[in-house]
Amino acid sequence: MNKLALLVPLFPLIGFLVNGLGRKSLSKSAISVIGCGAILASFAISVMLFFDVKTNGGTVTTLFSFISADSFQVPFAFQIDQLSVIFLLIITGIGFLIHLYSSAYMHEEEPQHFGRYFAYLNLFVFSMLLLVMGANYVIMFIGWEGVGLCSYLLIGFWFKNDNYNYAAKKAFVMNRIGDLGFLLAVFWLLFKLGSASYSDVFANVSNLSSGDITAITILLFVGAMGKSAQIPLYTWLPDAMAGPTPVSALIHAATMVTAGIYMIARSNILYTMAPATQTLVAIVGLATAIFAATIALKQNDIKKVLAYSTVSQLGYMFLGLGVGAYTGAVFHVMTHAFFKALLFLGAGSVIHAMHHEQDIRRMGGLRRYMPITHITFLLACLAIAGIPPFSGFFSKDEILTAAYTQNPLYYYIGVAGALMTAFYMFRLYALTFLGGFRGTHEQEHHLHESPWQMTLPLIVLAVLSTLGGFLGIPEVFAADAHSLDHFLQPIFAESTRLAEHQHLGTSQEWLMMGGTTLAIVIVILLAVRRYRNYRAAETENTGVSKLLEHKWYVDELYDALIVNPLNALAGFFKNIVEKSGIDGLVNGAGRLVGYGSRQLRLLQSGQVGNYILVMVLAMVVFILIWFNDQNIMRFISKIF
Amino acid sequence: MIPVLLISIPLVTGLVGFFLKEGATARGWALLSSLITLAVAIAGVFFYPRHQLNFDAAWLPDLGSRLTLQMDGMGKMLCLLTAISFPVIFIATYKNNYKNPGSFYALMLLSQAGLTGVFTAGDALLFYFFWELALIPVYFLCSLWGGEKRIAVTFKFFIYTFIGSLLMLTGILYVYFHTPDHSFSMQSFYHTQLEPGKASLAFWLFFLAFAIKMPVFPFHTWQPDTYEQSPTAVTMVLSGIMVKMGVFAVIRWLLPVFPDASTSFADIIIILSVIGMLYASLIAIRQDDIKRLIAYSSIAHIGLMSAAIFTHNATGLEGVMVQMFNHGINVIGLWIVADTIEQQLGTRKFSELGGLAQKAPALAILLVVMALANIALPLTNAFVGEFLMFNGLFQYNLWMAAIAGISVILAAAYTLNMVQKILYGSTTAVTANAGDLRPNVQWILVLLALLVIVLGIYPQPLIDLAKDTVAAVLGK
Amino acid sequence: MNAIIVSGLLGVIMMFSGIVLKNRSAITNLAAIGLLLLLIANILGTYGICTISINTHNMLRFEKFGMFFNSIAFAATLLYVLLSGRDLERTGVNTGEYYALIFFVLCGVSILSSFNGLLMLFLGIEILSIPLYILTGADKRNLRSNEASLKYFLMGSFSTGIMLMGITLIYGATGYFDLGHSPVVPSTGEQRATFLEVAGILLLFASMCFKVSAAPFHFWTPDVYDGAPSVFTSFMATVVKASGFIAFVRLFDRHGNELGPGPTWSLLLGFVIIATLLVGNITAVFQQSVKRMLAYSSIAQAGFMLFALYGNNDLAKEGILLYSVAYCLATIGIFAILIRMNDYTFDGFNGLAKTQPVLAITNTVFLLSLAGIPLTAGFFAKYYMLASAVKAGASLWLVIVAVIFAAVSVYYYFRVIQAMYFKDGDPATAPIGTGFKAMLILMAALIILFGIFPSMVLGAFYF
Amino acid sequence: MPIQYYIYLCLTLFTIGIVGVLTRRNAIIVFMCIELMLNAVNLLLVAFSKMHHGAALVKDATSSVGIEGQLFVFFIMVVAAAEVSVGLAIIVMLYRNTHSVDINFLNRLKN
Amino acid sequence: MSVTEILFFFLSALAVFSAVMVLVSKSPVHSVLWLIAVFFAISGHYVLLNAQFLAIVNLIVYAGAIMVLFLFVIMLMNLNAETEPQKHMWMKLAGVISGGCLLIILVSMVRQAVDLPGKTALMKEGNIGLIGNLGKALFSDYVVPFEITSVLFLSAMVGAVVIGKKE
Repeated sequence: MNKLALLVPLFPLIGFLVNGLGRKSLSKSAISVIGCGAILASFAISVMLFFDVKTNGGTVTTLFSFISADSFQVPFAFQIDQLSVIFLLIITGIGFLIHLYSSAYMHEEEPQHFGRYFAYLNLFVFSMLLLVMGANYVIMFIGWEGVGLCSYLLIGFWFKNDNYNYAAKKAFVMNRIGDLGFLLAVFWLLFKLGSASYSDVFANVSNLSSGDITAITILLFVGAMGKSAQIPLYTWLPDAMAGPTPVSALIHAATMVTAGIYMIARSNILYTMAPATQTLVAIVGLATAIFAATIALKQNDIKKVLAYSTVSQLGYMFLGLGVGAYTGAVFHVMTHAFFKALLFLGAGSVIHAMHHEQDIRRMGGLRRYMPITHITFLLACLAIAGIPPFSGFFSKDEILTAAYTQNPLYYYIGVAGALMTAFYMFRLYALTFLGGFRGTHEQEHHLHESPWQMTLPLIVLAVLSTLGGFLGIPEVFAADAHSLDHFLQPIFAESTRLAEHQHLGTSQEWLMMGGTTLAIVIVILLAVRRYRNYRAAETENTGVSKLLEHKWYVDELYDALIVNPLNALAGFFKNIVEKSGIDGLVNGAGRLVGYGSRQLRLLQSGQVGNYILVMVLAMVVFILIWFNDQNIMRFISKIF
Repeated sequence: MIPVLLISIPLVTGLVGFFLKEGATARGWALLSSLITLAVAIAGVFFYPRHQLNFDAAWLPDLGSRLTLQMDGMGKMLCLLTAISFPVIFIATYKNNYKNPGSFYALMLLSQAGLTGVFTAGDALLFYFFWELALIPVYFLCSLWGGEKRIAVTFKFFIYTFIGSLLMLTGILYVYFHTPDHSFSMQSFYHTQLEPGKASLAFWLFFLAFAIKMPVFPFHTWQPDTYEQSPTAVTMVLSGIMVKMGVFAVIRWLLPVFPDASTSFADIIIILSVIGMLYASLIAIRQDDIKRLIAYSSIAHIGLMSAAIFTHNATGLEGVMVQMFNHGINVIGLWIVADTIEQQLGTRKFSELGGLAQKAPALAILLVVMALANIALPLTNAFVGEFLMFNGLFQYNLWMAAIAGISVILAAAYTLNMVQKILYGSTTAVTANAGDLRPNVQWILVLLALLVIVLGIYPQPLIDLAKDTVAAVLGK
Repeated sequence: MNAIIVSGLLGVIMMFSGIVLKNRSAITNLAAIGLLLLLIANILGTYGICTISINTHNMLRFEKFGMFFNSIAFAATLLYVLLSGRDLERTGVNTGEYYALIFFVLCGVSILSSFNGLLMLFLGIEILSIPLYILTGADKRNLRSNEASLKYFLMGSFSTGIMLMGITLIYGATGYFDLGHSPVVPSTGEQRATFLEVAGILLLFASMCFKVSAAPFHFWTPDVYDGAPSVFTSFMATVVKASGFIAFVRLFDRHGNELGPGPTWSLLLGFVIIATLLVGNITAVFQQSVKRMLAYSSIAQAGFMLFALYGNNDLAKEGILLYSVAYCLATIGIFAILIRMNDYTFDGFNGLAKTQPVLAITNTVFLLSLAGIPLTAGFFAKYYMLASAVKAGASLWLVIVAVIFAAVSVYYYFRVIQAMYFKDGDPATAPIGTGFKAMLILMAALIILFGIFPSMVLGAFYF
Repeated sequence: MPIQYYIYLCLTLFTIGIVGVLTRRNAIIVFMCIELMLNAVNLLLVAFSKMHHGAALVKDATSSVGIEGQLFVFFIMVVAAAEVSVGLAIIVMLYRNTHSVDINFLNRLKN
Repeated sequence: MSVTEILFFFLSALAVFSAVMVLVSKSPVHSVLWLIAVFFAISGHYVLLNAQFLAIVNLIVYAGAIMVLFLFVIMLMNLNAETEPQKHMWMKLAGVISGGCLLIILVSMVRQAVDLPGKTALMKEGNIGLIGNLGKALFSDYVVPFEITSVLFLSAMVGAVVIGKKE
């Protein structure tokens, strides 16, 4: 089976090359067949790998020695184990669906750009597969940066629009900030352990001091913050919605942004041994969850709402990681992948139908025109809101329960976030699908359900969103029914052994679940009621609403605090320091010579008398030097 | 014999080149010469036994200087880089018309001879000779075929570097008189013990020359102007190979000769280098000119190299050497793109460019690949070098690595800025009628891009080449 | 002795040649043949063949060093006559007399390269100087030439007075005029027993500084070099100056004496060297006339040659010879080209590379050599100077200052190169023959040859 | 006579010569002052010669030590005569062209 | 105080006074005459030092030939006091001061010289200054420089011809 693993990234790579090089000659259908087929093939092999892992456990395949430097070795190796295979399935599975969806969604593009799009998408899958399959942090980093690149390329896919390009650049640069942290962590590991391979690192954790571990984990977490859009590095993600919607679904919801979760889950032993970092992770996650949720409450762009929702959900996952619920976090990654991909695809379907209108205030009543989209979207909303028995309920509940055992405060804040989630999701739902149509007449005329390539993925994902939760049935429902937990057990066993896990009483757990669910239902009803028959308000928002609508002015704050000062500094360097300062000194030396030249020339007065006078004085000076040599020497030696 | 051939082929063909009047003949002659050199270099690096790579003959017996040429791993790598670069440059600029083509190509070949000499010299005086031999043709090239402000700018460049090399000569002299056997040979220099105070003075004399050449902040101000004003073929030589002379020289002639001084001054130099990285990166962000941007970007990259050298860390040094090769490839690729744009559109200003991705997709893709290499994206060649260098820097000092790392972020910012301003957005008046790459340029860029990626995926051969030099340098 | 006698005789012959030969170029040819004879005679003398031997009563001492320098000086003069002979003929009617004076100067050169006592030094310097006063004023109608001549004469006589006072004080202190007895090597500061001698040495030193135009005794140089007819400036700035240095070096040679150059001596010389380099290089930067720039550059070169005194060891002696060769070749070449230019300003050279590529390329080689760029003889010349200083334990700072000034010198030398190559213009030149070009190419080739294999010159010195 | 007396006298004369060179503008007078300097040197040489001679006589009554000093003076006089002929010729030449012997007007060559 | 001393001081005073007068005389002719007076005083010193040959040569060559030459030139140019404008005052001052500095510093060196006190110049006695002895030395040991001075004279002669000859 080892060799099989190689095929998983190989297919997307081939797809990338073929589509990239042949984008001018291949027809659109050929391109989509190649693009989708490559991912489908990967998916098929991933499934085979899954079963293989299930029976035989994880394996490591070394391809060749990537870097063999003086003090360390970095093999180019893949590790297929329980954790990575789960991610493989998510990536290739959902990836395939989104590819399929894209083949219709992007059909208006010219063949050349169509080919480019699929090439990028395949390249993305390839990078993402590298990220999760890598057997060491360096390979993970390669994938890590690779997905960043693809994200950049895809956000700026419509490169004629400068705003999109800025968004793309912002995404890349902010990711790089995180990447720096990641890189430093890798250096730290290499420095201390001489290896970055998971097996070596985790086996030798005991050789690291607790300070080292804390630092490494924090640095890794910085990397995760960037990639997974956590405070303070989250602002790129909403802007990344500039890309085509399937891209948002694939990259900025289902896969890439969960790379941070994967990385921390992968390094769970390190984190478990660094409680301080864990607390940090939990707090940042929770803060992000709440913060993004508040912003999502007041967004009017359909994709922006989903984007902040993603940020918020990612926050939950980090909360889960922070409280040691690694399985829960991975579980939530999975369910979130289902329903968030579904939401985005649904949104894409809507946007497609609305001819690239994204403002939900100008939608409404779409359920009549787009039944499949409507139903699937509703299911997804229920899933994300956490209504049992939809998938989101299970995963979110697992995280929150774990959070309660750590600190009840986490739980309460988390629940507050969940309520907000329910509210804004159903606000979105109500504004889009309920009530009457608020767009232009022309738009109304063109409203239609999407083609099968788009609806099929919606349906599949809807099924997954609805039923996916049953992979992880909590203990209280049925003992030993958490199949995901069992599957992942080898990965987290060490952490589980190290960490003391309290268990809540069954009744308390029931109570919490019931209470929360009830509250969520009430919130949903409120939201639907309030926004069902929405009329655009003339008055501007004020107070907190305005603050929320403007995303707490964080972008502006960053501009004022970091971007602008840096730009000003750069300008100062460029125009003042470089020109007048350093180059000024260099040229000044030249000018000094010139000045000296003009002055010294005056000594050459042309008068014999003056010449001889200087000669006479020089002789006097010679004699004086002769008699004061020691003083002069002393003076000179003082100078130098 | 190989190094002798590597030097003498361009030298002789260069001298012949002065008498060629026809543009096509001169071009063909130069290309032929450089291709033969490349063949010899490849043969030498990969196929010949070690003793073929060394050469020793009497030169100035009464001065203690011999005509010693040698190729160790680093020498091989840089000779190979030089040998690859020149045909690449010639092909990429094949269509550029120069007045006095014979002299142009002749001077180019002479500078190649000088550069190869620098990389192979095993004798300090010989090293100094080649060091200047490489400089003087470049001075004439820049001054004769450069931009509007060429005379003043290249003159500044010349005097600046000349001061540096004279100071180095002083240092060489000083060390020479303290060698046990009064010899200029590298081995004698390596085995010289100097008293600490004098050693530090001599160290700075050497370092200043190298720092100006590399250039290390704050000795860099000649560089953007010179790059901007030089004809692009020369700029490629300057930034692709010539700056490596400085880096090379530090590794070959500074660290092993002044082990103590270079340890004790490591902090200062690393701090300067790191400041330079950030400083140059920040300036690059605000540039509106492709050439100047690449120039500042190059300063930042070189800053990392010089910082990594002075960590005295084997990993870092390996990284530096790998990066010397890789940076050469990448920056030449970037210059080719810059030259194409300038030749085609007559401007280098970002404010006048835009939307080239629509008009010139091939250029767009290749520029993006080169740009990604410039920001050291993994699986491009630059990543490996930077990874190793940062690693070395990290082992030296965590905070230095962290601060230097900021330049990685800034690099992404300015490089993508460049990509965006050139390729994306809507077309402007200048770019509305732009065409795509000419075939010769395109194929050369494809070749470079392939090198970028292949060396990014499988860098081990380069690292292996570096190993013996590292051992020799740090082994003293 | 050959050199002294033959040059004196040739001088007399040239004196009368004007009467016999009416064709001026015939006189030039005669002079060239004479110089060749002189060169041969000297080389023979060097190897002890066909030597006229006269009991000089220890007044003169013939060593390989001096004899070899004679050969260099004669060869340089020969090149000079071959290159600039035609221009010399145009300077005035007295062609034969000019050549006679040149031969008398060479006689002085030969004396200075072999003097063994202050009396012969004094006589040699006078024989060297008096013809030069006249040659400087050779362009009689030209006020600049007149002025230069008078300035040179007055200041030269003054410095003679200083020198004589110095010699007298040394004599008073030691009772001898010759180097064998008189410890003319300056003693260290601690040995202050012979203050009289110290004063004498310092005065002697000052006057020698004057002769080699070391600052601050250099003031005559720019004015005289500028005012004199260019043909004679070329000769003065090269052969004469180099022989001044040979005399200087021989005078202050260690000479088997146990008293080495002490710290005080180094200090004093250091000041003079730095001042000379400063004045020469810095003032040259802003000159508008190439000729005047060359005058300042000769001061700057003197600053470097003074390192031979500073080093005062084998390297220094070898170096000063090499320096003479390099400097004479380059300067004679540049002046030969300059004389053919109608406009002596830098702008006058604009675009020379297009109209006269051979002149431009050879001129470039000469300038590069003066600037001390490797692969030219000038590099090794400077190299030896610095090396001798470092070997003698000079403070590195002094050497650093020197190399920084060497870099400054690049500025003004390269201005000429820039004018020739990078600027457009149509420089007017006097007609230029093939022979002239061939000579220039020969000289440029020699410079490069010596730049790659300096041992060729020095080997001849040793064997 | 104590030798210092001669030294002081000659240095004084020498300095007066120098001061003359520095303060006068007439080229001929300047030249004359230089001659004065030479004469001061001559006198000092003779005095030294007699000093050394006197010292040598104590040891050897037939000594001719010191004669070289007087011969040197002879050579100085010879050279001075030659110099004067050339110098005056130059001055006359200048006078013919400019009708002045004022060295302060000699400033066509400067800077 | 012996006669020699009196003569010495008298001649010294005369020499210095005349030398100063050379400087301060307005008329060039006066300067020449004062200079001749200096030469006479110096010749007197030579006589005192028993250097008779030099005393005579000094008178013949300097006072007789050279100074006459000067006089001729001055007469030829018809120079008089009014034709020479005075130098600037500060220039004169600078000249005097720097000359004075040189004198002071040289004198101070002489005064510090430890080996000088006690040394005297032999007056009247000693016969090295006699023409016979000088001649013998000149034509034996000093024949080479003597011959070489001929080159000097030749060049001076050629020079005078070159300069003086009308073109």
